Amino acid sequence: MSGSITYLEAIREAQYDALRNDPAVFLYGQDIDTFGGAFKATKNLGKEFPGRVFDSPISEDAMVGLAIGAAIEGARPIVEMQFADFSSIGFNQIINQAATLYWRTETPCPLTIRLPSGGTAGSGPFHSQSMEAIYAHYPGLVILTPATVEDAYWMLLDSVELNDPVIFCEHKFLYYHLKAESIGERSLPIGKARIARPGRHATVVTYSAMVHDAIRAAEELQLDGYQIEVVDLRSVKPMDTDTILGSVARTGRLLAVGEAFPWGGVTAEVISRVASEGFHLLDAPPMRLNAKDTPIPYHPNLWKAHRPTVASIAGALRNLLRY
Amino acid sequence: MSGSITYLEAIREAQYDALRNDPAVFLYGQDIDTFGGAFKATKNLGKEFPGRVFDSPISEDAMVGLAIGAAIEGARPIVEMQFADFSSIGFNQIINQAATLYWRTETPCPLTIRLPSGGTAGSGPFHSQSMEAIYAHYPGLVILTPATVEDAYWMLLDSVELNDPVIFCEHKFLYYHLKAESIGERSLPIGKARIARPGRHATVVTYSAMVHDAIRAAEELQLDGYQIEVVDLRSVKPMDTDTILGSVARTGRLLAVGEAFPWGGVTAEVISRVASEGFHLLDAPPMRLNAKDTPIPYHPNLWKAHRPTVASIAGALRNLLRY
Amino acid sequence: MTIPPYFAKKKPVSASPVTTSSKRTSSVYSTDFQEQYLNALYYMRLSRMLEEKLGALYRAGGRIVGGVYLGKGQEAFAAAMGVQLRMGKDVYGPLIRDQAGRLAFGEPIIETLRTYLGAATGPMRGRDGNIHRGRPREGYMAMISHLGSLLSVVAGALFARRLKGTLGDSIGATSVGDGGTSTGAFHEGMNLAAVEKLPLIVSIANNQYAYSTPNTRQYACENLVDRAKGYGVHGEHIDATDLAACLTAFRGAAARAKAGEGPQIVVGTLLRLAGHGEHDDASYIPDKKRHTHEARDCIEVAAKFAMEQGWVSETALTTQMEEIRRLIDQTVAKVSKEPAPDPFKENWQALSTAGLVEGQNP
Amino acid sequence: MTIPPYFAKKKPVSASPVTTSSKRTSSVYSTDFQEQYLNALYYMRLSRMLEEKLGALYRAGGRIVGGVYLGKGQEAFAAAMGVQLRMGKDVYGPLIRDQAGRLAFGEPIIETLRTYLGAATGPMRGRDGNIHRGRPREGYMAMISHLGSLLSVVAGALFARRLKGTLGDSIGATSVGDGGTSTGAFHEGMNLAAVEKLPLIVSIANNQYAYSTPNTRQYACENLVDRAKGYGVHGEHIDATDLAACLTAFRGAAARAKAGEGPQIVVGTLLRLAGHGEHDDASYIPDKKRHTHEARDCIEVAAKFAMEQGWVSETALTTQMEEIRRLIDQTVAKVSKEPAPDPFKENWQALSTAGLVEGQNP
Ligand SMILES: Cc1ncc(C[n+]2csc(CCOP(=O)(O)OP(=O)(O)O)c2C)c(N)n1
Ligand SMILES: Cc1ncc(C[n+]2csc(CCOP(=O)(O)OP(=O)(O)O)c2C)c(N)n1
Ligand SMILES: [Mg+2]
Ligand SMILES: [Mg+2]
Repeated sequence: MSGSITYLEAIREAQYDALRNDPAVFLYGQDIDTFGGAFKATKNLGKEFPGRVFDSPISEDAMVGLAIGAAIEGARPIVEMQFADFSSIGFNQIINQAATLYWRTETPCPLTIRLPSGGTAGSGPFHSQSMEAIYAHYPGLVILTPATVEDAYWMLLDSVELNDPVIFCEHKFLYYHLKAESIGERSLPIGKARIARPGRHATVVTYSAMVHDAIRAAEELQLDGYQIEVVDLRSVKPMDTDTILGSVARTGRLLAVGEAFPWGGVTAEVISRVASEGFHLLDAPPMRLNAKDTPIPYHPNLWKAHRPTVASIAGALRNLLRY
Repeated sequence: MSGSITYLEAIREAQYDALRNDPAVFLYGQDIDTFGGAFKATKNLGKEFPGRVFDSPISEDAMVGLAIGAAIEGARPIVEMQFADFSSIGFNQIINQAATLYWRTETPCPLTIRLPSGGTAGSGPFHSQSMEAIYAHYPGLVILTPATVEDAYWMLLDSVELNDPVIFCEHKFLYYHLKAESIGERSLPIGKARIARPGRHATVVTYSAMVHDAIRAAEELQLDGYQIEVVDLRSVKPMDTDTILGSVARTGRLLAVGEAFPWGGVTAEVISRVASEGFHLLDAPPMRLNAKDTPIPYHPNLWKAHRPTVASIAGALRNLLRY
Repeated sequence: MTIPPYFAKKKPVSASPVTTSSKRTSSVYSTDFQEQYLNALYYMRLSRMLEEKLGALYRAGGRIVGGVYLGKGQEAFAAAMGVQLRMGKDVYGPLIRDQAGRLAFGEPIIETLRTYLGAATGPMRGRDGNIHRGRPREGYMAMISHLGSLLSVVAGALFARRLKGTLGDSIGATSVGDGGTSTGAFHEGMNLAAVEKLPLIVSIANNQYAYSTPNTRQYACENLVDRAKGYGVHGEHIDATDLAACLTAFRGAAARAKAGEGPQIVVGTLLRLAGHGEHDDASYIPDKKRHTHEARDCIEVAAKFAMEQGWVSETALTTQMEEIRRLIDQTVAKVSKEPAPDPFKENWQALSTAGLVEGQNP
Repeated sequence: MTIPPYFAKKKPVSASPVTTSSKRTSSVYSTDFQEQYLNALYYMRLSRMLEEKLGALYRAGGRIVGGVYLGKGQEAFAAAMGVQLRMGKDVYGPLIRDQAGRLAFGEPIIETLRTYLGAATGPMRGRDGNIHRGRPREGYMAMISHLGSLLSVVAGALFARRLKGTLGDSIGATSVGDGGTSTGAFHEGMNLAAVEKLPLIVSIANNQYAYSTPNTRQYACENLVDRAKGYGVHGEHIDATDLAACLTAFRGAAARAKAGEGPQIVVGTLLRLAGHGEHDDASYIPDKKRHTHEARDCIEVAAKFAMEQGWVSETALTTQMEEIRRLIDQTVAKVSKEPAPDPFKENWQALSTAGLVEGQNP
């Protein structure tokens, strides 16, 4: 893909615009001020918005706690986790403090936590995780997983405006690899899935970076004459069951793909919803494709075999279509 | 239920026997020595095994870390979390340190973490959680959810003998309410589900305390002439797909019930497996029944409405059978 | 200072203390101190009576929803902090032993009772309970159970105010027990508050036990106040059974926090004079501990001192106690008639954005 | 003391240092100290050369798998701890800047190179990488990325040994950076080790930055050693560019740990002389910092001191460096021929109990 703005730049732009639009917005995270963040998602923002971008100590629990306290007071913090994997240290504040606040006390908690997520070669078990399912299981959070430059920008801006805590799962592989001509107009609101590629023989429901692998697999199958529809969930919680069911109604076949671990998670939720609510739409057993059930390997040879790929998605689709 | 040994006593007995059988076993947790633990699951064990039962500081992260280090050295620690909900503080050590150790380094990690789990009236959002799905999502852990006195005893003993980290989810409601004549013989190994009640019109797959509610619902439906099979998962990871599929093959209908939050989790995993691997066994869309998607309410009026009950399980089954 | 209407601050009902004190103008204590002292004493006594009522209702069975965790013996320490705070202006994140502090901060007892008695009218509407109550939007934080995790939240509220330019001379205050200091959250929050130099008072009530666990299994330093230097903050250690000492320490801490000196730690030594909760007979506390200086009843000590100083008469105290009793009884009676939460009226929405809430189980 | 075969400890190759030292029997340093010093110096130089090789391979591209994080400038501090430890007897949990300590502990450089070059023969077999390597069953812990979380693990290993009665005079050691001290895991682990009075040395390498974050945004105390008192443990602060000071501190810490005095904190001040990783040019470190005392190259300082003391000659050092170069080049050549991990030979089992492993994706 070519063009003039990357997924990462869109995230930076969104933060720039959020800071500009609303004085209640501030950024808090490790190395995000002068250094601009480990991935440069906040490059120059400290300079452009003095006193509103803060380097934090290495204290994910307290970083989230601080942001919750600030959100209670009407601020709109964006917290950057250096890697999604380190949010495990902020886990308790996220699921028990932020997620329960509104329900317990009627106090809104407009907090956005950015999780640089997903696998890249050579990053290993602790810099590659996709934690959306962990957070989606707990009530009181919105879990977003943008797959496009447009969504990276607009969904982040929307997150900041939302009066609820948002776990914003950005995919690190897309940071530099995904480019677009421009950000484009806002197309869909949070909570709606997108037909990323129309088709009629089978539906792949997926999200984040896997959307692109699924599209490539679909292109591969097109050579065999199959038209594969790809649904980009965009938001894994809430999950847009209607759009998923609509697609399965057209195709009769469902493959759910995710790069996270196989037990539970987004793909299980997708399959369950369709099996329960769209059983008669299915012409074949619904299938799942996830990473393997081990930690994420460090060495690229193993890493590539651990996660779904264009080839394994295409393979799964062939099995599904053969049915 | 009546009898002479409670689920809680079985857990204490298992710890007693583990300590007696193997000098490598020790217990670590808050208030578990002289006080015998918040629920008395370690009552007198400190006295009976001097120097092997330790009161810990309020440091769940370090408690788990200590146990991992000890397990590396060949000890077989049992860590008691005062409530499952507080394991969120030990989350990182559990999913990233304990769960990855064997895979990363070929070093076994024989560690058992006891999580007093599940809802009881008046316990509120932070003393009622069922966290099995959170841990099951991560590779490298065994997640057990005993529903009977027998399983509470034998599965805990088995956990301690296992060379892998086990998350042992004990249900607090069963502690005092579930009694048996005696512990009974070991019947099934870890990893196998149990047909808790045979039937032929529909299958309820569930685990932990909900097994008993499901059985009661089944008894209610028996009055209408329906024979409901109840499968007790016993172990949610690994999950015994064969036994589940075997049951659905007999009944053609599936309801998965859990008291945890509705997004993802055990019930989604059950439905997904059956939909994928046993699609043609199903005569009706599979159904799920979980708690509502809010934190667990404090007041019993709300709490009862938040979670599945005998009545709501029976209601769901009626819908399923009507199909 | 605006006080939200449901929080109209109860004035002490003791018999005109200031008049009484005029007898002793030579006192080393300022009039202001004396006033705070008598305020604090009032809230201590109100707290004790209220908690005794809660304990009695709990033991009677059937009336109280959930557990009962009391602050008996910790009233001086809690109230001394509470009286430094101005509801509507300061941020307070109390913990389980802080009933006296909550009242001193301005919580009316009806809020306490509504929560414990499970009335739908209470601040948590049956969704969460008792010691977790709060009204975060009013700067009154609602603790979660996980110890230590409120510290960074209170810090964050102050941080936001400074950012917005509305901090002024507001301060924040929160509490933790000896056990709570062992949590990572305490450490991260304390360190972060120090780095951000926030006007936060952290009171550490060392009641010598965390549930049943004695200090010897909780920490290895001589005194928890030794932690202060490691965070680069001012720390003080006091006898928490002595209201005057507590007040002096918290007044100083509040003044320093307002003066921009950053977080303040106040460690108070005392003994929990109740079980961990009312279900607990605390038999693990050795008898000899119950006869130490730390086991003194801070309320008796404080009342005696006030009388010795001539700040209040025994008659006035008796009258005050009668008024307190009446207030409690009337409020219990009122709350008892209030409705319990109704699941059918519950919207079951964990998000404030209704449009993003998914369907629930039937 | 048994040393696992793959760990046969490399002896220093410096030209018979003990002989050289006999010239100066009046030295204030014991022969034992001198021997440790020269050992440490050897490992420091080996570490530096090895890391320079890794840096060069990284910059050349294509050879190194994953990131490269170096310990340049921290060799004295790391090696001084490492030489106190006995592989097979003590427990070591090193962190990212501890290459010199790892070598001093007894790791052969082939283990380092196999990991960085992604050979299947390395201790992590391609499953995890580089700085995470270890052999936990040999008391050589394999860190996870989450800072601070190894501390309690090392403590636990010591705890288990004490329980089994096999502790003897074993000690444990682990490291953390200035940034790592802000983690809850550091605090919980430190406090727990102190409560359990374990023979654990915790070295805090204050290299003034955590990635790009300066100390001023990390903590507010004057010196991190101020934390020691709050945990009730012995603490010492040293100039970490001075090998003799480092050795003195860690020798003392090890002796006290063995004597049952519980955990020991050693804080060393220095400057990271590299980027956070090799991808980072550390442009956020102001130039003037690079000309401070803390920015001295500890290896130059240590070599000069050793020569001044007459412990080693310049020729011997030159010879040593040549031997080090040869060792590294030979090992790189050997490892380069070793196979990369093969996904088809991978069993994909996260559990050691094969019977409980579920099927995987096709
Ligand atoms: C993180 C965490 N772990 C465990 C608990 C369970 N728990 C509740 S109160 C308590 C003891 C608290 O002791 P301390 O902090 O000294 O306060 P005190 O009760 O003495 O006032 C414990 C262990 C908890 N609330 N949070
Ligand atoms: C809990 C956690 N949060 C964030 C990170 C990301 N991270 C890796 S190294 C590093 C800086 C560490 O600084 P310091 O502890 O001072 O060690 P140094 O790199 O200076 O040796 C950070 C923030 C991490 N590894 N763990
Ligand atoms: Mg206490
Ligand atoms: Mg550093």
